[in-house]
Amino acid sequence: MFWNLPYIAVVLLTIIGIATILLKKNLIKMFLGVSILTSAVNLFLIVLGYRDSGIAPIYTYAPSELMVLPTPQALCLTSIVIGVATSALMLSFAVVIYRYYGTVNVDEIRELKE
Amino acid sequence: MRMSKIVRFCADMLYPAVVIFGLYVIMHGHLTPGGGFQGGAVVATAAALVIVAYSYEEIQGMLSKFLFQVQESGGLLMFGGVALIALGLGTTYFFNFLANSGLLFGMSVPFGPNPGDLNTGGVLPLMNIAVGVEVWGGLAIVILYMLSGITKEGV
Amino acid sequence: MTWEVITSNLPALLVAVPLFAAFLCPLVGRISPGMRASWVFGAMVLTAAIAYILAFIVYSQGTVIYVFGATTPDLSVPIDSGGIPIRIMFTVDAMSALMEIIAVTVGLGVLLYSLSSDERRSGLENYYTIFLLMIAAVLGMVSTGDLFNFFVFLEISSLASAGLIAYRVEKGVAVEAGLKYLMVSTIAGIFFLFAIGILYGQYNALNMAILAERIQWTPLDKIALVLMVAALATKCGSVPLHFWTPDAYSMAPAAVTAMLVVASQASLYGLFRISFTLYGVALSYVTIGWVIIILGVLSMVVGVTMAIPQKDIKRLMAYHAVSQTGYMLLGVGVGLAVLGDQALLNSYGYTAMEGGIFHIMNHALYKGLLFLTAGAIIYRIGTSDLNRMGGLGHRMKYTMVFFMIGSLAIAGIPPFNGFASKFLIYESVFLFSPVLAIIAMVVSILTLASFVKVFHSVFMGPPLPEHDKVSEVPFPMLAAMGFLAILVIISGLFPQVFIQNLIVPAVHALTNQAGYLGTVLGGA
Amino acid sequence: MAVISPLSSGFGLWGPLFWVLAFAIAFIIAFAIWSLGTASYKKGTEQGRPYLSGNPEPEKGAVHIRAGNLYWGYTEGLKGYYDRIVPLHTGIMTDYLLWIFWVTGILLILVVVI
Repeated sequence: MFWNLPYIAVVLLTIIGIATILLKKNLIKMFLGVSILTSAVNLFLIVLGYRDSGIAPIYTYAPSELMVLPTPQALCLTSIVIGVATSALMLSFAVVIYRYYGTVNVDEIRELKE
Repeated sequence: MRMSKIVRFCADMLYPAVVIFGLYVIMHGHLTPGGGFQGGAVVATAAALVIVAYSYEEIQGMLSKFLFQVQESGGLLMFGGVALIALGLGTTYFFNFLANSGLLFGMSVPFGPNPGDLNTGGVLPLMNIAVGVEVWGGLAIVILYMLSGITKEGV
Repeated sequence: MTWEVITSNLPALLVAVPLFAAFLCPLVGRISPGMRASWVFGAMVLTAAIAYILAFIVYSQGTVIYVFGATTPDLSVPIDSGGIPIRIMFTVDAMSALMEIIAVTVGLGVLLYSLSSDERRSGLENYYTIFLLMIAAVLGMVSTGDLFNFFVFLEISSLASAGLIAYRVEKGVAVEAGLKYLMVSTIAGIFFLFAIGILYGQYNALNMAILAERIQWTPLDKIALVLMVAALATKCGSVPLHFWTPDAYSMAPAAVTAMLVVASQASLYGLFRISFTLYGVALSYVTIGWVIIILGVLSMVVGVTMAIPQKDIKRLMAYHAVSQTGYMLLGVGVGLAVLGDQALLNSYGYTAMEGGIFHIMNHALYKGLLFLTAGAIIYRIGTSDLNRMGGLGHRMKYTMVFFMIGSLAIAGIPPFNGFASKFLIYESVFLFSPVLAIIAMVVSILTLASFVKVFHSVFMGPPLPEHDKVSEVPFPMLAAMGFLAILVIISGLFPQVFIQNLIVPAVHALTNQAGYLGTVLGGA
Repeated sequence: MAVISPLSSGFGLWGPLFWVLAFAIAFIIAFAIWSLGTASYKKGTEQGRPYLSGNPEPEKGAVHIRAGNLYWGYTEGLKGYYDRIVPLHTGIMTDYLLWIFWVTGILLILVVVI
């Protein structure tokens, strides 16, 4: 891997994700930040399993050649499935909150204070 | 919210193609990088296609939530049931009792590069079908519920 | 023959039965409400039976391993795998068995309560589906031996609890609480996944036993530990990260709140499992021990001081849940801080951990009881605002008695179980450092003060005209509260029985990392 | 007889049954002394009403001290503390997440650097 560029990509994606979550006031944009952060973690997991010039771990293609590790890909798939469920639930919450609060601005959704 | 005739016609044409492709991805889960979840998501987009093309009232007739709920529960039960059968055979939960047993999906995988035989993989294809059916029902219900959120305000 | 099959596959059935019941619930629910109630309660009773039998086996024969997909349940290290357990495993040792007993006991009482308190509500098929899913996730979280499996169960319990918190929309405020809970849990989950990635990248293994064996204290491991501690401290509600707790507990239905307490204690168990079994003596136990102690002391002090000026009954109790979590963190933190030298550990380390873990059990019981009584009051009056209550003692006698038992137990008044565990914590933490013990005692007094306030403003005083039609809650709710109250009294009067049989093996299972490794890697 | 044996914490002992026994004995003695008193109280008569130096008794709702103003003195006394702690609970979701990153940062410095 050329001076581990993917890990730099993971760090950048994480920073962008965290910045979007913390700086944005709109709920939907925060959810975007969360999905960026999830994709950063997924990328991190996939890149961990990479072996130099390894092929995709599909057994019937070439069982003898060097293969990339399959476990992180399974972890990443489960993480994507959980990401789908989380974002579906979050977006449904945003729809209901918009109907009752009339706003999706995070500063105005503070009925529950101290 | 009813789309024009052209869009509705194309949606009708595309619907079977998308469903077949999704089922293909589900069925070949143990050979290609597809599988239950991805195939189920592809098929759920077919449901989304119909929802976008037609108005809310027409969809109530076509796609019934109860049917998708039965589909979702059925898929999950099949997934757990197949794992429970392994318990009945005296081995542990999720044991792959069909692999290399010559029964359904029981062929052994030939060594060396080959296109891959659908009839291998033991319990895995059954699991993929179960997850595919469940995700199809689940995601369709999610879209329908989210859709019902919009129409209440008559957008 | 079937009895051996069941007993040999108990850990799998422990999670499979509630999942099956959850999936079938929507279909069974369409037949008739009575059918659904009996279906849900039957599933819970079956899960409880499985959990009690499994706990009995674990306490009599030691740690139970269950490998999913292997030919025999305890084949943890397959012959051709070169000494690495490749499959997902459930490792149920004494500590997990204790947490399972707590989760299932509170689950039984809470489900019985919720069957009658939510009868008139709508959308009950999905409500009980998510409820059973949450119980299955908590049981899985507590008994799994695989790190990634713990993350998956953590996410399932977060999603299920967020759905349950926001179940009754109530002008959008409950949905706001659910959204906050879900957002915080997702971020905590992502932190945890990062830590799993770091550990997997270094040691190419996900099983806790293999990781524990290979872990050295490299800088990357430190980062992984910090991420995991931050994620799990958020999920269990220790102070600097506790802000979601009052919102989520006050807006969720009463039955769900009692179950949420157990869910956050499961992530507390996760925090202890990672710091004791995964890292064990490999981590610099003094710093991490003191980190957990500081989290505990902060939780105690801020939790109780925030609780006193509260006006909403469930919000006040939520802050008390935060402060009681501080006791558990303090107790087990002291145990961790002296994990290295055996002399100190024997003198007061074990006692501190016994106090902390016994407090987890007691807290689950009396906090569940208190939330159910708060739910009963709201069930009858409709509002949870303390300023509009008064003189309920005249008509809701049983609820008042249960509330008294719960509040005396939480304040640590002698005959009840709160005192037994706090007594252990005071005595041992005093030996560790007297200031902490004094803070713990002051916090107990403030807890008593705030519950006297609640008792006065809710039950005492003349019967108010606007509450004259209030009557006692229906019988199943009283039965559920009675069930928890009896357990609170029993564990208060006979603490030695609980300590000797349940807590001491759990403490030794937690601190004995070599034993855990031996059973898992020793393998069949 | 492990059931009744007291709980030892290496420093002190705690036997709840003995405590309950002592409490019961004290209660019986107190009850005996109490029952020696003259039972001249008759329900529902002039004795039952509070004596407010002749003023009419206010209606039931006003008499009951509400929860809000209980412990007023205590919260007033710790005014300095409460003015700092209570505004920390802002109720805005972004602040909740900010706290998570704060604690992670502090822990990172504590564990990794030191």
